Amino acid sequence: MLNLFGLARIRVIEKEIAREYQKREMRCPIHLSIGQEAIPVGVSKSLNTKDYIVSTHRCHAHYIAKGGSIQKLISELYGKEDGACKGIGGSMHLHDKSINHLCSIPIVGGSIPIGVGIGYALKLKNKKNVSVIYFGDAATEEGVFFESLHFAALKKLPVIFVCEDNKYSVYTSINARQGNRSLKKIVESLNIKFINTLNNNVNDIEQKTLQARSYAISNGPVFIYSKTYRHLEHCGPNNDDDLKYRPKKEIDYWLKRDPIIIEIQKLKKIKRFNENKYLDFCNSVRKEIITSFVNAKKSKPFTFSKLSKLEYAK
Amino acid sequence: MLNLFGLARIRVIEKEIAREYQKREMRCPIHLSIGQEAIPVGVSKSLNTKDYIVSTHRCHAHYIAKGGSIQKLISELYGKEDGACKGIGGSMHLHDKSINHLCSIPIVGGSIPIGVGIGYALKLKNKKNVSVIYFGDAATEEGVFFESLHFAALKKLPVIFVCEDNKYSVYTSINARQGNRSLKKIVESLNIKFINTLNNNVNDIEQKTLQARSYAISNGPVFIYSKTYRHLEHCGPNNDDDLKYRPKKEIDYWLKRDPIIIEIQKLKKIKRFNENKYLDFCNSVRKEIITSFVNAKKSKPFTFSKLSKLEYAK
Amino acid sequence: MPNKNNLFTDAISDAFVQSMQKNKNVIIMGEGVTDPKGIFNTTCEALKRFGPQRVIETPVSENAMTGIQIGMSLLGKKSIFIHARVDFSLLAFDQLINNASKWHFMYGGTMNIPIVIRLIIGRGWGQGPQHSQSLESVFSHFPGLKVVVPSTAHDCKGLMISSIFDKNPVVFIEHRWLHNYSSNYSKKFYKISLNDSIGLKKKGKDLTILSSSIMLIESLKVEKILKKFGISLEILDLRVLRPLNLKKLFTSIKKTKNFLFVDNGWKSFGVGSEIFANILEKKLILKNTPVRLACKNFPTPSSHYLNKDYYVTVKDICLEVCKILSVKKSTQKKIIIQCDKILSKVPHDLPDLNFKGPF
Amino acid sequence: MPNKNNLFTDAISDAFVQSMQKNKNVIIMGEGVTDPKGIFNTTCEALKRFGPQRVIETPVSENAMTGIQIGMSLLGKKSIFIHARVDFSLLAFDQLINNASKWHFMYGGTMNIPIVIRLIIGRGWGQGPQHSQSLESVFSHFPGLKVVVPSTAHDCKGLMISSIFDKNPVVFIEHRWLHNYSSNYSKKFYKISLNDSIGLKKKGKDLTILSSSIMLIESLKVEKILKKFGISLEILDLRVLRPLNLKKLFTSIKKTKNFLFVDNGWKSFGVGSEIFANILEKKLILKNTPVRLACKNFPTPSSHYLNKDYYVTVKDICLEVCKILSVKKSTQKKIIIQCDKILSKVPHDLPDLNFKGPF
Ligand SMILES: Cc1ncc(C[n+]2csc(CCOP(=O)(O)OP(=O)(O)O)c2C)c(N)n1
Ligand SMILES: Cc1ncc(C[n+]2csc(CCOP(=O)(O)OP(=O)(O)O)c2C)c(N)n1
Ligand SMILES: [Mg+2]
Ligand SMILES: [Mg+2]
Repeated sequence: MLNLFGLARIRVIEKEIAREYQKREMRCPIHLSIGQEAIPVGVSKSLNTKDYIVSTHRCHAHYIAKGGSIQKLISELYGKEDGACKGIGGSMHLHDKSINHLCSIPIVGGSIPIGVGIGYALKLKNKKNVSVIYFGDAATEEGVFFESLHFAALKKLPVIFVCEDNKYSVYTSINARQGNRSLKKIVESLNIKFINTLNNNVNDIEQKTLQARSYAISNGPVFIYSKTYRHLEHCGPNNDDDLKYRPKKEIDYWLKRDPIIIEIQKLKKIKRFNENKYLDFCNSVRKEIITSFVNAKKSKPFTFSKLSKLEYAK
Repeated sequence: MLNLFGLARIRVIEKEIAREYQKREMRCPIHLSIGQEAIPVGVSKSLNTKDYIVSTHRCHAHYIAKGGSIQKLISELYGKEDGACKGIGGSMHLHDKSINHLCSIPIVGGSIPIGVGIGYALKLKNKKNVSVIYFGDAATEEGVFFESLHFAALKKLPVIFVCEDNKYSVYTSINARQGNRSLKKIVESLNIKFINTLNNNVNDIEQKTLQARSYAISNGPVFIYSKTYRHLEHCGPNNDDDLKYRPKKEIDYWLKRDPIIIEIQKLKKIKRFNENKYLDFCNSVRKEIITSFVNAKKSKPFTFSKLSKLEYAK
Repeated sequence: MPNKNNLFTDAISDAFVQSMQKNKNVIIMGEGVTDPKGIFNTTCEALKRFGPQRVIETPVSENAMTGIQIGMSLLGKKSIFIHARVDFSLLAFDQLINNASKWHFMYGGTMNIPIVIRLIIGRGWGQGPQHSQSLESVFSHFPGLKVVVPSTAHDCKGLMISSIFDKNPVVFIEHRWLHNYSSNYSKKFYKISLNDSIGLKKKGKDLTILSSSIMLIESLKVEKILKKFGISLEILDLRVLRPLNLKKLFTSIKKTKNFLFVDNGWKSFGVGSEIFANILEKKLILKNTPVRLACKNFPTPSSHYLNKDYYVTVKDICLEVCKILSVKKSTQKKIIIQCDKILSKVPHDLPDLNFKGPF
Repeated sequence: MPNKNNLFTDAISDAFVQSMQKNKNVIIMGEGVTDPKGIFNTTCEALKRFGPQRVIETPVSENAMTGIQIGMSLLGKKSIFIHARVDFSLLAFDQLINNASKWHFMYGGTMNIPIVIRLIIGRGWGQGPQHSQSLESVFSHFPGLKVVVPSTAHDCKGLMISSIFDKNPVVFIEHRWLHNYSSNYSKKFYKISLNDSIGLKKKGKDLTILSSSIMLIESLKVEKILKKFGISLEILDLRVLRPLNLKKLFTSIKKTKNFLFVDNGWKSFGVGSEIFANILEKKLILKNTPVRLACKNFPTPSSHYLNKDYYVTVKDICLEVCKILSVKKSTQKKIIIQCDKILSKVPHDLPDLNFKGPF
């Protein structure tokens, strides 16, 4: 049930954040990953702890799956000193150096070249690690996406590009933005190995990332593509299906293919699903996160007067 | 001999510019097109006069082939008021609205989205014309190249992208910059029709652009790719083969495939080459351009005091 | 007309709809312009009336889209491209600065680029360092650009219409916090000249405050507060930064002999720098040293604890005025109480209590 | 050591080679850094010694390359990325401004970005509007960046070494016309602090000139000319624009009580604006109105006829000093003759007679 636990851990945390957020004490934008957990869980399981990741505005799941500190995450949302960025960055800049999650950047496409740079440094230093770059479907429209893939391929860098295609950029469907182009062909045209994965299937994603990882270290960049779906609104804790920008049929289709449901079905099929254990696990996560809320509320904010000292590193 | 004349016209003008440039009276950078004439000649022959073109720092040939005023070109190089930009833009900003050559931009890749915008306006206005975008091999490394192709394909715009691959970006070989990626695949992956042409072969380029033109008007963007070679230095009137950044073998190969030599050989084969007529033609162009030099030298510079009025259009 | 509420956003919507009605070449482009929220409800009405051929959804490709705007303008299309945050426009600086700003000049006056780049300054609810930059001083450095920073619905509509029909590239910067302010504006089609940099918003005699956008609104609040204490402020709205015309400022300073500039962004190499340089060159005689009030000199912190003191507040402005005018301590105390009362009404990281997002 | 000529470019080359020797994480990247001309012969020696693994040719992809620099720096690589013209860096503003400048701050001080962006200002031989921008005031607006604008070989080397070993992103802007100037500099490895904004280049008593880069060199020429006429100038070199430390300027102005700023770029919202604002705030007492001399307020025209009067010349500076100090007309005439003599020696669109390009 390890994979299921991985998924559930993120799901419970995100749901608790959504619930707690309503109190308006976490006063920063949040881009929740509910529905999209399979990818970071699958990817992270196949990584070495010393592998690097970079992420986007929608960074919670990447951070949690890699093992980022929950307290630092929650305290960051509350804007406190013990947050990942001392409260300065907010929800969209999660990182945890201790697990080599180096940055999250909410400028679409902004972290892609940074991940490539990490890959380049790894290669120059002869390290047998990879740099994993998470991004959404919209990021593949930015020029810097193209430039970054081009450079990674040119230098054969140990980089894994992970595209989480949830079909939307805010409220805008991928069709309106990309028509019927094939991302696979684009990636392959740049001499980058393209790997499609089964939707929201942790196991498949894990297996393929494992292959991708060793391929990347010995041969150069790989692109993991995964379709997925977010359950809630683009930014915020609520459901926004009343806005009708996503067809009801489509929503229903994907809710049925919720990664957790898929995983539970799989486990049930092989008679490995232990409901009590699962509920216990969820409860334990719930407790952990609720403790984090409590701690975060008690934590102090960073001192304003010290901020100007952070303009420059000394 | 029409094609040959087209080539020779550019060649003679460029050579005369190179010769005259040594006097240091044309005081601006020049990026000559000697060796690369086949593409603009072939492309322009297949265009309607109302079709649009945009160009780069290496814009002389595009401008001349489309029918741009020679006097305006030369006067621009001399920095005079009757130049294309009144002397303000210089050699790298040639344009002639009367022939729908709307701009040349020396920022690599800079004119590509502009040409796409022209194509979009044509489409919105239901005009049956195309927008032709000339650029070099290095421009295909810029993010804006990717973004622009993507948008042109999305909106199925009547745009012809013309890539003149002369293998170098200043002194840097395409291999150092692009490795072994396939531009054809990149273009096709974006749902854009890719057409390769025979190196420096006007006739082939003309035929293919003709097809491309009608395809672009009814179906959307086309990409014409053409290998070619510049004979002189990147910027300036001289040969710089002493710098040895290009292999001797490569230079020899391409000098043998000079578009003018190819065209003369072709004409000779079918017994249509009339040497006297050719030399007469070259002489007449020489006279024309020498007259342009004389006129340009006599022309006045634009008035400095009027420049500040040009900050804004009124 | 969708301006029954007279919101700032209604004024923008109105400007769009009326301009599009007037001229069929006017179009709107941007990421999200056709979505259900329609850029804070400013493009919805235009979309409803003119359809997706004239309110055009675009891919997330900022630099190309700006170049495409330029190309379209060469064939007569007048487009407004919208960036939901100023910060995103940094991706388009090549096309905006290298091309659009210089075009008319570098082609010898043979062409011109009538485009609008509409930018929104983010603030509050943890927007943080990459979603709240206020870069009007940067744009204002470039010859060929016009830079508009409206603060009231009335000005906004008239300036937007002027921007759309201007022959030059106009950077139109509005502050997210102005969106829900309502103020009267005419339902007619009207223009406000872009040559009229400064609007006189309040007459006064003790001290001149010059500011733009949301800071102008804050300054107007200050004027009201201080009036009660016998301090008379003249409030000037710096609504066009380029071309810059400071005549009204000079006249005002000659009268009040005291000056405070309130900036939306950073002080150094900022808008106030240029204003102060002009004052020095004009040899204006001031009774007291003028002051530039601005955001603190670092990126915007996300945490509401930390950005509370990052932005200039009515209290900061009041205190600075008191300092300049050497207002008695006892009066200052009373003023502070007033300010604190006002500030306590709405959390500092929200423009108003109705503000729910999208953030 | 390749500094037998003590050229400005030799100083840069030296700084590179010695820094790369000192620390194996130092690398150079850019378009053309490995080509036969090696960015005006500043990277050739480094390439010869350290090879293409540390002097790295890159595709023409400015924005990604800047992001890649940032990423590499997170793993300890200290890279210098070179843009052959300032103008090309506009393509990289997203990474440079949104990311590099804010990184240390927005990640709560947990990381830092030790990178150098080396930019070259083009001028002359028809460079024109898109190859000659001088945007130091724009960079200087952003918290988190350091901005260095050296003018002599000695300063250049020391400042470059400091920039390379600084823990923050440094924008290092050099002027193309300085390249062939030679002046003594030490062959040792030495640093000049980036906190030391201003260098005192000449002591004087009648008037203070502050300027940077090539305009500092022109100001030094002016000092020599005017000395002969009994006018004593104090010349200050503004070599670091951010962090800005104007103490030496204030001291100097307190002494001379006259001030002239000479800019490399445009006046409005430019470097001089910030300087003037500081002077006004400092309440310095000036005998005469200070002046900002700058390029004319439009993009650079390509034509040599037209850019002749676009840039500030020694003559412009001399005349402005004369105006400020009310120098007698008869003396002014003599000064003009001197200036014209100097200006006639080299065509105005060339830095010197040896200048042959690449342009
Ligand atoms: C350069 C830039 N342009 C626009 C935005 C506004 N924006 C924020 S998130 C977002 C959508 C991104 O979509 P995608 O990359 O698919 O990620 P998702 O939110 O679906 O996970 C956009 C357009 C931005 N942050 N940065
Ligand atoms: C954005 C940008 N980066 C770098 C340069 C410097 N530069 C001028 S021309 C050139 C080479 C362009 O090569 P290519 O596009 O192949 O055209 P070619 O000169 O070969 O015709 C470069 C890199 C530039 N002008 N603009
Ligand atoms: Mg998405
Ligand atoms: Mg080339």
